Amino acid sequence: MNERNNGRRAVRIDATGLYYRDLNQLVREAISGGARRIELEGVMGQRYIGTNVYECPDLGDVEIHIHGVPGNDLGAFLNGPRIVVYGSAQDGCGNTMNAGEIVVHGRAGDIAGFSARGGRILVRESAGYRVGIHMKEYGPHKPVLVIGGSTQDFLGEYMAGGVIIVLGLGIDGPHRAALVGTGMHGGAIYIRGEFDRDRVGKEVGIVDPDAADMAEVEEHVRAYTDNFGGSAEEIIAGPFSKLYPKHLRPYGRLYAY
Amino acid sequence: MACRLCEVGCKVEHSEHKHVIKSFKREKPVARLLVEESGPLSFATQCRHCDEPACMFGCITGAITKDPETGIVNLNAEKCIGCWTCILMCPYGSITRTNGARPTAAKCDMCPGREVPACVEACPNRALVLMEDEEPAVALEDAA
Amino acid sequence: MRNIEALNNPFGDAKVISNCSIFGMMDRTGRRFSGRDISRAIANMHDRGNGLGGGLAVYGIYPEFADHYALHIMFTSAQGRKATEAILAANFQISRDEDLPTQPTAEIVNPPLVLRYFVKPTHSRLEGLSEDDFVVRKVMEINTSVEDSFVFSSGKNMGVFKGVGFPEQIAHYFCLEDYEGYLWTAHGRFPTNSQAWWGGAHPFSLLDWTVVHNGEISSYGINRRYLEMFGYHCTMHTDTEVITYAVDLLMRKQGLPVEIFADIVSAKLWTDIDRMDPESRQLRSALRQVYGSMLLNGPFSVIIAHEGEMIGLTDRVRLRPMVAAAAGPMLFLSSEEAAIRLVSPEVDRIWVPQGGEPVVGRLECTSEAPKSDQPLAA
Amino acid sequence: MALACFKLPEFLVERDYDKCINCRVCERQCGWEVHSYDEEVDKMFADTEKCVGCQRCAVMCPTGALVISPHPGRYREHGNWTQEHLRDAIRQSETGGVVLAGSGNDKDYPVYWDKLLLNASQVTNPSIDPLREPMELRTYLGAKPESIEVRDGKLVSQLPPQVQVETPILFSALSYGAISFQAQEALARAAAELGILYNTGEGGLHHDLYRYRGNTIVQVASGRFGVDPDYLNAARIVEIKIGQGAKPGIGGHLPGEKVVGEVSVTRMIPAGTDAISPAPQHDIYSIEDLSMLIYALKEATNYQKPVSVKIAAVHNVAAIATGMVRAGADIIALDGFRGGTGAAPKIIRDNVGIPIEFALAAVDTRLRQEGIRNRASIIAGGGFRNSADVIKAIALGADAVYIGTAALVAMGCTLCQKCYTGICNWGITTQNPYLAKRLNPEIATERLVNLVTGWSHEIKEMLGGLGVNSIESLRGNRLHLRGIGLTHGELETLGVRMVGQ
Repeated sequence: MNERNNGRRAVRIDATGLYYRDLNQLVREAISGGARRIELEGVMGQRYIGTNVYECPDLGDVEIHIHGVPGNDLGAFLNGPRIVVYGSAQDGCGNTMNAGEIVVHGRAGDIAGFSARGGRILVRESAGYRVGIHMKEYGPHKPVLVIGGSTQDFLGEYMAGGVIIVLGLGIDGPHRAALVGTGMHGGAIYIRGEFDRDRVGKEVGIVDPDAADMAEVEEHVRAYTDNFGGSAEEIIAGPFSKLYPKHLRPYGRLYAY
Repeated sequence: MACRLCEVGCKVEHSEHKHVIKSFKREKPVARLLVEESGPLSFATQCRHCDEPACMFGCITGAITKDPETGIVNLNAEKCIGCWTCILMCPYGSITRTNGARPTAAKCDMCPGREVPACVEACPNRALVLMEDEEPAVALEDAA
Repeated sequence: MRNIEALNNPFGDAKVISNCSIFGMMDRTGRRFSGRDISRAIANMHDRGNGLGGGLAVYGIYPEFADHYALHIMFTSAQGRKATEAILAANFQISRDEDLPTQPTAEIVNPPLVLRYFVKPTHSRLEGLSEDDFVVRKVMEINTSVEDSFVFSSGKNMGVFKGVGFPEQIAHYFCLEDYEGYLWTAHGRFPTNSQAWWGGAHPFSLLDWTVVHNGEISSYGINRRYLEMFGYHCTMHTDTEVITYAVDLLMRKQGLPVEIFADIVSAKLWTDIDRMDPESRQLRSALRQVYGSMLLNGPFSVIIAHEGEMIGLTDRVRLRPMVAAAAGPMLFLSSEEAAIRLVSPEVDRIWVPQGGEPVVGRLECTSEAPKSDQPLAA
Repeated sequence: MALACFKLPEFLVERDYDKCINCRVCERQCGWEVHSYDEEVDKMFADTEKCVGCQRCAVMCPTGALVISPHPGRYREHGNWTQEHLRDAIRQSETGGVVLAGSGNDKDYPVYWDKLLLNASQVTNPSIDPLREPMELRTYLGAKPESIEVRDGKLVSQLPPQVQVETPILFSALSYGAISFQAQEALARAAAELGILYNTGEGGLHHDLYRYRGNTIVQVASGRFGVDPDYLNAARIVEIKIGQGAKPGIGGHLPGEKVVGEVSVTRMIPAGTDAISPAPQHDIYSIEDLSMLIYALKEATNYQKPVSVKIAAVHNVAAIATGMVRAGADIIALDGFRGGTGAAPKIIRDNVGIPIEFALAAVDTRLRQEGIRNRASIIAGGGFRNSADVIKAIALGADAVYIGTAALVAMGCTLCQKCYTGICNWGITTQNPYLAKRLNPEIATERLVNLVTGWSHEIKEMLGGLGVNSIESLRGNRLHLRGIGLTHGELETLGVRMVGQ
């Protein structure tokens, strides 16, 4: 069913019972056909939504709204569209994402933002293990991952660039994640609230963010509250800690030359 | 790649013994081309055999001539008196002096008698390539 | 089954490798429900398996025979059946034997003959063994020495149903929509080998203990050798079998509570142990010193079930997924959230357990919150 | 650095001063700064300790005045403590580090290619002369269906994507960053000229090489460097790298000093940072995860490209490979333990993995037993030294082979094993522009083309001798192989008969 929505062509697809390959093909055809807003109803576990559309024109204007729980690798290799999930995202959300935005009105699974090189992922609630692992940045590409709640262990492992912001909203007590930033050699992790500093990787330094840091945090916190509500001011009041890599080359001294 | 084997080749070719060890050990051969280096950048400079050779116009003894057929600019060492005017005139710095009791100016002569000049043959990396100036241009036009 | 190795491991691999999807659901009030929902849930994770193994375990299905051991046995020859039934007759009182009801479909090829027997051990044959140990011994005897027969379910008031196919196909084949139980687990298998055999599918079971497993245990070799010291025969060459025996040894025989079991197989890191209070440190250190060979090292997430209890557990660095959810009296464990949402769109809480920390659901313990969760708004 | 270095030099630099003309070519060619000229005495000297034995100076010396040989000064001989064990232990005592090495396993493990002999036709069937008669080496890589449907003389079925190569020899993964741009360009150009494929490795694809897209295999490895939709769609084949024969089970670190300039642009990471490829791909912890990535890549390329999965040859490779095929891999790339590398912990390079001969035989056999051999092509790699190795691999069951070290040798590599230092006197494994420019891509292309052309011709000759005129008649045809000096167990695993049988 096609309809006009704010001058943008909108398409509604009922995903109930559709195999992911067929669903993604429908999305691709819709976008190629000029649709700019795709509403997916009844999504339940279908993988790779947003992956196969990369050749479609003007992807920066495309929005995919997902009602239900999309499957693993949501937005893998994503290259421009905005994906909004009214539910949770499973594992591998934003895997090797290049550009675009994923907004999750729920929680995200393991390795959210794995190897992302650009774009932004906003998660209203918490996320799983190894979140933001091996995120990297280059030139204008700088991935951003905002987690409203907390994450599990290995947050930002091998992180090579980009920004991870963990807001600690609605959690009881300190963040539990262990082995945070192990192997980190680029980027920054901002954590709001208490956490056990001994459980942070040895490659990681911890400081209070400066004004420039906080300006960056604020920008993304506002994006968070714009999407999910809440008071940006309250969140920004912190307290935030900044985790940064002590070395660009964490393993420079590992070898006998 | 700045190995300067072209210089070695040139020296041997223009030596008396024409033998790489003997020439170096018995003579003090001079290369008629020079590898210029700056950081990773390097290239050999040698005579451009100009259409209007400044060296030739500057030469006070007529030792420098341009072969109308081949276009090669030659220097006759017999006629050279070592006034070094040509060295001053050459905009490429491609003329050098020989060693010995009576030094004369020396420059690239395109190795007469050889199919390819010694420097080109000595180059292990094809940085020096012998190309006829005009023919490729014609060939290119034909191709186009 | 004497030729069990040839069947399950036709190429003589050191270990049969496979990975999977898992799902478990339990009504903690003991209300019994049909297999329809779990079949849908596991089918939703179709792509995590490859159709070469599927199975389900269900608890509370045989209330009329609650005090009998329900043996589900597959036969691939008439002689096998004859030999097995001779053993049964000699050792058990058989209250009922019957074919397991099936509805054949095109997808299920070459099914073996599957029967169930409701039995009680003949007391004169126990020779001092407990009934449970006697049943284990007889199951092992059939499974390792009788040809063409395989006991794949031997608990009370529960049953395992498994075979080669996608789990939803297996559920359909065994008419599981007609059964009711208060606890169901399911498994969709992705073995690397194709010569799949019905007995090689999950759940693995011993008495009423069942295990469904996703992952591969890299410490398999030493886990197996350790268990062999205690008389277990690892005939299946799979790490799931090892986990099943580990459960049997540590929890049933040695009576260790599930939290300690978890601390053995998903042992705490030394760096964490070093930071504990002296008492905990002493305990955790002792567990690692004594049970080091039972550390299940490598990626796994398992659902272990037995009468009245369902346990979800992952390895200590959580290399395989597990999502848990509670909705009223229902507890769900799944490889993927979507499968839970499919059968229970509304949940009270949904969370991802921390690696190595068990999620436990017990009958009549509706108020008990699993201790390892991270509370998240549903 | 410790106060004293207890290491003996490995190589001896001998200079024949009667021949040395002080031209200083050696000095300029040595990135290790072994040679120097002393003006005062008008003599060249050599700092033997620095020499890595790459032979660049000896080759470039215009008078042949230099001989580089293993140093005769040795620690006391010891059957257990070889010179190498001593040297490594001393190195580690001084640094506390992991000993690195480049190139493939150099230990004296048996090479089974040398224990396999080919057949030839005599009397009962004719051998074929490839100089005058047709001899086809063309190979198609990709999954093949069980059967095809033909209606009214027309093909109805749609085949999965197939990639054509004119000879079954491909250049294996050599990433830009590990090797110089010049070297990678040469591989790309040679592949285009030969109608074969080269493999980008995990270093991204330099924008100047997009023009060779028709001959490119792009790799998706654990670091995901340079991986974006353009990159994936620039390829003929997308290869997931799980493991590498030289270092099964571990990742890699391209040191920050090699991440400079265009390398940083191509890998899409800032200059000077370590490019860390973690040991596993963090979205693959199991076989169903592999399947998930395979199909993610198929989605991202709209099912237009075969997806290859490369693994190191390890103990249970047959079971793993069947799982990979079932997970949707169109190509299985197997890399044996003699496969090369730019940098690997030496202890792993020399002790982990199994020979490609066994891995290949086991995988081909297992896939056939499972009835799924058609569902994937097999590319074998790991230390192929000549065309005989290649043809024997094809007879064992490979569709094609990957050559890496052989290609490097064509470009000048002498296996000095110092690739990890970033200093390469041959301009191959370096990003130092002064060193890299000495590899002229034009010359290197010619040499690569020559090597593969020569091998291909030899393969045609051998095929002719076997009496077949198309490579597919040899593929997996183990009856054309016989084993010599092998145990029954080895023969059985390789699936070949003994000589004379």
